[in-house]
Amino acid sequence: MENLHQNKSFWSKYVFSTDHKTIGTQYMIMGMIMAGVGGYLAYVFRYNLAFPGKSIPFYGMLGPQAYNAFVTIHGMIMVFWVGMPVLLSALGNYLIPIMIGSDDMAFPTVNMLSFWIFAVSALVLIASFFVPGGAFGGGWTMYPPFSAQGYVNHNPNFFTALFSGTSLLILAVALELVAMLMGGINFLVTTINKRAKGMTPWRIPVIIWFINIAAVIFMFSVGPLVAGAFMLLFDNVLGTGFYDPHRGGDPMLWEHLFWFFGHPEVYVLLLPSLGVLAEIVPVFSRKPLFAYKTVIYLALLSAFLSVLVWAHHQFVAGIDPRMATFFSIGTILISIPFAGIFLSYMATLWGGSIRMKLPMLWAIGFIGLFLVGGLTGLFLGSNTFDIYAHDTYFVVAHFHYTLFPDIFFGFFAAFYYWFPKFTGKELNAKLGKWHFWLTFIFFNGVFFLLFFNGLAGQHRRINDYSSFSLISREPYQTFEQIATVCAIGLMLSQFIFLYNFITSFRKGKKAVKNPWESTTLEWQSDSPPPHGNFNPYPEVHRGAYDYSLPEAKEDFTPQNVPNVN
Amino acid sequence: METQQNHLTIPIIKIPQGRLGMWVLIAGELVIFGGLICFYLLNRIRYPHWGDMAAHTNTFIGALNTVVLLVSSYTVVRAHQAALKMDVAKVRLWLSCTLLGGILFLVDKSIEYAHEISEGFTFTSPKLVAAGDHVGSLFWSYYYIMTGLHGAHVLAGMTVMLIILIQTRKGKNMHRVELAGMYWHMVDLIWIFLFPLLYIAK
Amino acid sequence: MTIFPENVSTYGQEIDNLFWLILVFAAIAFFISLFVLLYPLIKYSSKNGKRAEYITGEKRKHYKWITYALVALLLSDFVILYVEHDTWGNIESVPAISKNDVHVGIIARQWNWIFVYPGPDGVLGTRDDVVIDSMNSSLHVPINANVIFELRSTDVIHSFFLANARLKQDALPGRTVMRWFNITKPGKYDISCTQICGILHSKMRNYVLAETPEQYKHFTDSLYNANKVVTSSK
Amino acid sequence: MATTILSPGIQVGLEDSHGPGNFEPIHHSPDHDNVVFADPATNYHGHPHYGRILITLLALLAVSLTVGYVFSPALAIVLIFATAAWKVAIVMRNFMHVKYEPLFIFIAIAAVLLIIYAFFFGVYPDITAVPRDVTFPR
Repeated sequence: MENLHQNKSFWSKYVFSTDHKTIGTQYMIMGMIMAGVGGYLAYVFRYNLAFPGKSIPFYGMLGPQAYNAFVTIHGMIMVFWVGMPVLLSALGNYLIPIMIGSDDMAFPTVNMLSFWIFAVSALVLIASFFVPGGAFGGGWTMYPPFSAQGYVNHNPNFFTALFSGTSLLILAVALELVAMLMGGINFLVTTINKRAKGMTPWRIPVIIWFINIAAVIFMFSVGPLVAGAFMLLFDNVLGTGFYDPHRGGDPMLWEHLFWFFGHPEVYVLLLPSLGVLAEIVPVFSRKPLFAYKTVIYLALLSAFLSVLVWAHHQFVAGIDPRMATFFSIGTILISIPFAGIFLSYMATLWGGSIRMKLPMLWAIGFIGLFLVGGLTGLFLGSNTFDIYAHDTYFVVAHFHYTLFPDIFFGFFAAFYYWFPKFTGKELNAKLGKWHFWLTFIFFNGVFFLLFFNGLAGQHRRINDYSSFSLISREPYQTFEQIATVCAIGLMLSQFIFLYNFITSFRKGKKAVKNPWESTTLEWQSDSPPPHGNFNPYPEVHRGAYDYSLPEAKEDFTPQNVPNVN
Repeated sequence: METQQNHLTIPIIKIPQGRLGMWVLIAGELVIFGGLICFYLLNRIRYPHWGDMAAHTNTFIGALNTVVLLVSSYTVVRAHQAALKMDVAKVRLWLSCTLLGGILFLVDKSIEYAHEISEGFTFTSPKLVAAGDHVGSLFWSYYYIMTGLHGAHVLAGMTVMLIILIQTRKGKNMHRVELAGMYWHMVDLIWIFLFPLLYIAK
Repeated sequence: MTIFPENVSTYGQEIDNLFWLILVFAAIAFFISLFVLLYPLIKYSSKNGKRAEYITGEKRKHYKWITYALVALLLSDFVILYVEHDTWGNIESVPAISKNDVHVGIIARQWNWIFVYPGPDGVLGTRDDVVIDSMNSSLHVPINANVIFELRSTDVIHSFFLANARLKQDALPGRTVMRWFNITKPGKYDISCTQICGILHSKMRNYVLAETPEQYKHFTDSLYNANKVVTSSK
Repeated sequence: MATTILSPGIQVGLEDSHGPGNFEPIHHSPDHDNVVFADPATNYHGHPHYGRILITLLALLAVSLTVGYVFSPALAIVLIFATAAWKVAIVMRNFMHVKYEPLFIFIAIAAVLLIIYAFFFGVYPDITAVPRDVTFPR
């Protein structure tokens, strides 16, 4: 069995690999590349917003069509090609087998196929920039009829309709969803079937629980969108009328099915990085996670509620006003489980012995920023205030305050925490601190002032505000300029991270096996873990968070330690 | 290495890996078809006119297809029964019967499609659109996308079945008979709902 | 600098007040949470050399604090819901059209707002309706009167946003939405489209011109005279 | 190559995955959490009468085809979908062997149906309450 994997060619070892660690790394690298693309798009349109009509360095002049396309694809990339692969797939692939004490995923070949479908979907997305007419420019929500005009615009040529920006975007999203579905099946089966001996449900680390709950939410909410995406594609290339009101269809149907997936998707992105926090906070406060079981029950509750809140994105779309009240109640109810989870992390800090190492810094930054994002959600969850705030920069600032900490702070926390495990090398902590503080300050610089722009009535996805007297005046234009300068600073400070990553990877100090003195199983393996992860396979004797047990001498007791003394 | 593998890991919920994966896949597929059926139902309630359109579907062929799928579900479960007894000849016999059922289903479906298309009811139904009957044309769009997606699943199930038929020639991979069977049952289940929706309720 | 643009509608103040109410709740929650997050970083730093306590949080005396916080959050949520509920009903339900009210049609198109005045008979959908279809045109409305509008779209989804009146409503093709506003101060206010709708989305701006009833009467009279329907049959 | 017993008489190799975690007979561990659900592998005894089940299904099909001619349309539709649901239940229970599976499979399938229902419930007023006549003046 084992020597099958030893002497392999470069291609089967690093490219078409079925090893979960390689696939996780592939997902992570792919996500980072796509984050670069998304960041570049953000730089271009942010520059345009601050200095409209000026030529943009490294791009040139930005027309309205290109602006719309950039805004759209930026959102698409950051959610589907950065958030999903990095948080769900990379962390899930890398961590699930090793944290439950197994050698690999349940279906390694399916796992490899999942990554390559994902890679193809990324290529299709990028290709959509280079077809005649450019990429789709109608918002990442792809509301028809705007997104269903391919057949009319390209009539009667089937192939130009198929190779238009709109159709390619729909295809790319469909492929991406298929890839993630395959990954999700793998995660669930692996977690249920391949746990080490003694790894009972209530001994599984929270991150594994959360990734699996996220996979379940994703699988159960994505179905209508998969069917609906095919219908939209047929509207585009064959001229059916599923969403065309003149043909008996209804664009409202798409809004519903998109957000029926789109809102649970937010929790799919949020839960894995909440799991990362649940690993980091106890390790660095040397204390068990506060109310471990309750945290998992709360996550299950939020998974249930997540499919009952979607229409709060449509409060002003003309839905039934009574349903709006229903969804408003659902929205404020779902704040309760997430508030509970965050409070449990904060409670973990109390009475601990806190080590302010780098991963902890990112985790605290995450909680602090997400607090702002979550509390501004109160404004938007209230359907009445949403009449005013909907589709303004208030919404933009709000969801960047939730998704940026979620995707990037969550990822960086995980990265700085598990880097010694991934590579066996130590990162440069000083550069890491610079990276954190610059990211933290610049991020606030970008988005905090935009709340005020939004409250002044500045709406989204406008490339040139000069038509609107209310918002093209001071100080809102200055706020835009501050945001743009900070955004450029934010992107530049990521190069510190890149430099740190590469130099530490190549000639960093060798890391010890368990540098953070953690209890979970992955730290009991070598760094980096060999193929098969463990030798011998561990047997689990205790929960994942046995820090500072009163009867133990050390302040951490790994999961595979049978007796404390 | 092997001794480690055998005694160190035990599944906590005792269900074989392949079957568990198949269940998760089936749950995912059911949501896709469930969503589609939801869209159809909502529009069916919205447009009573769809009843007139549904009258053009051929109930006889639909019912025949239901019988074919139910019988092939029976044959595939017999194949699974034979697989439990490691009876290679019977497994192959029953699997072939199931494949035959799949072929019958697709032939039936093609005859039906050909008939409908000759009447002018196609995916976009230009004839109806020209007559101003947009709502009726929407019915046929839904009809073709639902039956078409289902037909694609029949085809996928048949492909899997064929591969397993070849693999079981030497008695290998007998446990996969059950997995293919589960997928085939799911195809059957979806048809059980599509049949009354598209053919009977007029 | 004020946070909101000037409010000119009857229900705008309620939305502004709602904002301040939620802000109070959010600010309290924010500062308490920030304290709970940052204080232990100093108090329980490992530099103090004290060993961490073993608290699993399963005991009542530990988790009761979280329960209190969640109950407080839930209560404040429901207070917000209770306060906003009337405003929501007020904005979303259209009052019955009385004689003083103005009934107009607003049609969104790529990339312009088209205004339909009801004509001398005051009823929309009749032959004497007057359609104003030009870029940068204004919708004339009288102040202190309910303006009830039927919102439609002819091509893609648009969204009618009148920031000064705190009103936003999407225009979906295929359905007609009725909403209303009542402007209390004369002036010229931007109408903008907030749903991305194509290349000239950022140029899709028209105005609402709020006038005194006399000016409005004068405007409609001259408009209807200029667009007189010769055969006044329906 | 380790082989394990899946269910009576079936030899399962480890082709589906390398390494541990594939199925094998129960070790009753002292830890009670380990034995949450009944073991389906041992539950495959007995000979279900698949032929009889098929006849039931065909009879139900005949019922659903004929009720339309017997009862009023409203009642007929209810009966047709009731028989469809019954058929689905029979197929899942007997052919797909849900009755031998652990409870959580049943819960997962039920959750799928519940979620689809939630979607239907949320969308219903917006799609169906639109005026029936959709001809729209251009």
